[in-house]
Amino acid sequence: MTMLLDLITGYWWDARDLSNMTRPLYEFLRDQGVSDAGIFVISALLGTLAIISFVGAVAIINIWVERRVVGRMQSRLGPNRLGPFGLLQPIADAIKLMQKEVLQPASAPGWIYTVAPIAFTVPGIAILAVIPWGRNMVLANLDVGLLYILGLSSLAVLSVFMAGYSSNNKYSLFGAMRVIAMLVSYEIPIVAGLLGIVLFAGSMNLQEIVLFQEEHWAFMIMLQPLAFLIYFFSISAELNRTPADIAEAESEIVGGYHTEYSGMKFGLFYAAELINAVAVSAIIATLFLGGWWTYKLDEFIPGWMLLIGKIYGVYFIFVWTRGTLPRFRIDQLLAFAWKWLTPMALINVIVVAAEVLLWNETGWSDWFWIPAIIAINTALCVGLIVFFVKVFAPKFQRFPTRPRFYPGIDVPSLPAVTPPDFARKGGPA
Amino acid sequence: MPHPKTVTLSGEAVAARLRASQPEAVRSATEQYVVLEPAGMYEAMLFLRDDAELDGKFLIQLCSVDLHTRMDMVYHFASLAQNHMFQVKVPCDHEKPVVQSIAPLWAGAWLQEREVYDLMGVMFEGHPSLTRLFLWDSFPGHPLRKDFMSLPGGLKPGLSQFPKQKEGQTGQEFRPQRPGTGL
Amino acid sequence: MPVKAAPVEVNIGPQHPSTHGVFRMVAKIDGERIVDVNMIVGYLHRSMEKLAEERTFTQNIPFTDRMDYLAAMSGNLGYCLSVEKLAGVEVPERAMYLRVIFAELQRVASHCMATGAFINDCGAWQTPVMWCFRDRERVLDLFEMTCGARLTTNYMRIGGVAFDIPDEFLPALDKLINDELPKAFEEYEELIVGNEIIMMRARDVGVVTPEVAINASLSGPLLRSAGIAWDLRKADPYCGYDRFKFDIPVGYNGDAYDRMVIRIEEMKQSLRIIRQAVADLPDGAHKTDIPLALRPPAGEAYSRVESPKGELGFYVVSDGGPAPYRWHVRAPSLINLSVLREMTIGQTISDAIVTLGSIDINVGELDR
Amino acid sequence: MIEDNGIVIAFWILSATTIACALMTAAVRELVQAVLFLALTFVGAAGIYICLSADFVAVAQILIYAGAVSVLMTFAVMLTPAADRHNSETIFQAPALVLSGLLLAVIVFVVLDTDWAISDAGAFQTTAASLGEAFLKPYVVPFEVASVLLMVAMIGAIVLTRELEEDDDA
Repeated sequence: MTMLLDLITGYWWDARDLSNMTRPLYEFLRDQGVSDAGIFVISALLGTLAIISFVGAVAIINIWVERRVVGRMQSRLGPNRLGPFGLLQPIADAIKLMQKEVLQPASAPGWIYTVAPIAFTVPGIAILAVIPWGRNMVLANLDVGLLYILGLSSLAVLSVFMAGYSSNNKYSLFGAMRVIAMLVSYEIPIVAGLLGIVLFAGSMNLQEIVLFQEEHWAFMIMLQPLAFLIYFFSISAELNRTPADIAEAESEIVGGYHTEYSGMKFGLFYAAELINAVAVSAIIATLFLGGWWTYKLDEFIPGWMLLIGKIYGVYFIFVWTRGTLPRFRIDQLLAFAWKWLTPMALINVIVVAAEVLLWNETGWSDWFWIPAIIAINTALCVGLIVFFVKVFAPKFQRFPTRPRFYPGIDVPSLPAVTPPDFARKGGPA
Repeated sequence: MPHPKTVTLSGEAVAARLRASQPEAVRSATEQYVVLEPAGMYEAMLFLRDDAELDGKFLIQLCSVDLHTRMDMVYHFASLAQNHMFQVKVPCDHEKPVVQSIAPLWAGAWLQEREVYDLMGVMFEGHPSLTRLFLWDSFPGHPLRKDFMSLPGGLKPGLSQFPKQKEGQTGQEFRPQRPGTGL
Repeated sequence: MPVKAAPVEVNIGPQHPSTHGVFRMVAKIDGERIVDVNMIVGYLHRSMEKLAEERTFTQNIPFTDRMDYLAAMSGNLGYCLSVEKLAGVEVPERAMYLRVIFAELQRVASHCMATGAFINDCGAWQTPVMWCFRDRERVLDLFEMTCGARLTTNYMRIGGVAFDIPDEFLPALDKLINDELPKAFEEYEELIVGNEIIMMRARDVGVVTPEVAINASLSGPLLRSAGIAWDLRKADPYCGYDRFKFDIPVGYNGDAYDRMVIRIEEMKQSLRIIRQAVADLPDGAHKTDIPLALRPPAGEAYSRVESPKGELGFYVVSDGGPAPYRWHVRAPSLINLSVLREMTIGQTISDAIVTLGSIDINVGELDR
Repeated sequence: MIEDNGIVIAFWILSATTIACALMTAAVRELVQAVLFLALTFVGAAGIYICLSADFVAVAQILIYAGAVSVLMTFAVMLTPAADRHNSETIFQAPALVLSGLLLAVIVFVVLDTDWAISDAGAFQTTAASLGEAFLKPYVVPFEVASVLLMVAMIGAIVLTRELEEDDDA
């Protein structure tokens, strides 16, 4: 076993870390007399190409995954005609969308309308650039990777606003306004929730965060269960997925910001939604689930495969919530951000800061601190949620969920009322 | 105590009760229904609604019938608490049908009166917004009236004989069909 | 310095995912709040009341299918009862029981549809609607088995029902009402009744008080949600409903949530009625022979049934001819909308959609 | 060689974009479009920060200015009641022109007057950590004063926009 490992370690065919492949490339280019800067440019382009092709593949596959999984949840089959298990359905969809005529509202500001779907697609792709796929396998090892992710995800919301505003449609404008209101509210719990991770890892570099988890032999979700819940809910609000898909709320405002889009422009929105979901899943997998590192498992299975597995695990939860949950109303959603998630995230940050301080000052070993922190933070998570539910949960007038039953008719003799005032002034204006 | 099964109050009983307070309101009464004077119908309806015995708080439905010479507004009232119902009719002119609106008394009459106006052309005095309900505003005429689109050749609206019925047949020759037997 | 904006007019419908057909609400909105609602109906108006005056009494039965196409059996039943009352036709015992069975099955199917669509209006992404469709399809399979049609059944006849049930019907019905549907209702209860999001969305939304409910002639689950135990099957029993034991579920608050819960409970009560009806199903003819050329005596009759939407009444006037002289339908879908304005003003646009979904209108019946 | 050239090319592209977008911000008649151009300007400035290897400042620029501030501005524009959403002719045009001309003159003067010496301190390894140290050690008082100022501004905004009568939505 070890011999086999030694045999492949570090050579270009060692698929556990695809960055090994760059070494023969580097040597080949150096022999050809290309300067270091040229090699840098070429490898950066190759890495970008890899990310973009991954994104393309993901967009195609996820259409099938989402429709198929949701179909199963809805006790129907999902696409199953085209190709084996309907796998070619996304391609047929794409061809159909490309052939369709792109209609544009006549009075819409044209350039915003056109730019919006493109601007919506870019952040999802760009976020994937800083995700570490293996020990050396990261395209852009930014020191401020976490901030970069946050900044880009807020840009995506701006493009949603552009789409809604430029469509010159009331439903779209509603979607745009809702997106803006939601962004203003949910940015705070997202940032405050992720602060705990930064405090633990002592860095905003995603690779450093993964290495922290490896060093201390614990997934961040164990250390930060509350932050995980907060981030998961907040980001599903930013992603416009149920239970927070108020920006495109099909049953209320038809399609929200993309009501007026057709053809491949709509297709871009559709694909970008899936790409963003995968990008967010990748962030969650990296920050909370150990990224490419998984308890020695990454020595046998390539880390990037583990990461993709984790990404799809998280993505499945996104699809699951979408297939299951109804939608909040916008005021409830905003109240949830301000009254529940923000205080919870701030309390979490304070507790984490105290823990990190004690950890550094006492100098006791990890074998004491990691289980202690896991215990404290799990208790904090459960305790806070129970406390908030007990204290702040909405109180309804009366709360029976069962109707009364009468074996016969029972009508109290009610006083006569004059009809409400509306009837007097009613009718079309 | 409500009746176990809905009792249909006879028109005479309702008329007697109504005459006790408003002698002028009732024009005539039969076993099935009461006919009210159109002039004082609003007050009569108010009495029907608020009277403890009649207790017609629930307006089941209202509609109109075109009788060629006059229009009849037909109202069905019920008391849910006592579980009885009764029927009231208000006649009005055929050419210029106008009755008083009861929408200020029952919220449920609001849409139904608009429907009657739309399809029958009955005008309701005091209705908050008497506009067409189903048809568009410029629709010519009121389609449920019997004289809507007078038919040529002396034909009358309605069905005068059964389909496929020929001269000399009474219509009784047609028997119910039995599926699968060819009969 | 309060922020005030000029109200915006938004058309909800006639082409909108949540208006349950071609129904149109013109809402004046201040931000997300509704200031004023005006409803515009008639997109599906086919003037059935006029058409019926040119057709014989029997030929009018298919019209009643196409009114409330989600509850065709109830429409058939109500119309046939009114003509029978007018013409004095007696109905055999077996036909009465079959009518009860099919009307209650239809209630289950219609309430399934209403519940699923309502949760969909609350924002669930098609899943409840699909689940409810699954159970509705099982009921429609039985309709197809009996009368060959699934949606527009045209099953009831003046004097009975069109066909007797086939041999394989009762085992299939037994499987449905004792095994499949109770399991499905348990699923609904687990998923829907205790769901906090649905409670937040539907509690205290679209509230009607009992006084207003009676004043506005509301009926069906809308009236019962306001706390009034009024069900025509109890209050004015037709088709021998007084022989069956069942309870009227009644809500507390008169809000959208209560209506949904009442519908789920009513489906269970319907199964109870069907079980009793199947147990007592007598033998005999399924139909009285009446002349096809039915000429009821001159007169008028009003008869009403408890359709899934509410009180479905038929007012028939005959002049002794082969066709009704006048035929008026008391459509619960239309009359239940009387207080839509009052229910929605002051709510958000999302709540208006939920309110409309909880009223459970059917545009085919609304516009006729 | 190529490093230097690359930086120069990137600088010129970014500068051109930033200035063009800034000009468009002033030139476009529709306020929402102006805000969108402003967001692009912020993004261009962030690119220039990256050229200066100030990655923390660059990302913070995108997060706060392009992401949050421009969104807030759109929010404010959309909420403006009954206001004309287009830049119309006003009497303030002439003073604004004079003021911006003066500002330009000051900036040009400062640019020409400054002795642009190149620091030999070298780049920071991690700018984020250095910035954090700077905020919490030498500049802690200005930092806290700024946060207090923001707090006051927020409370003032809440007080100003609060309706006096009890609002029905909690």
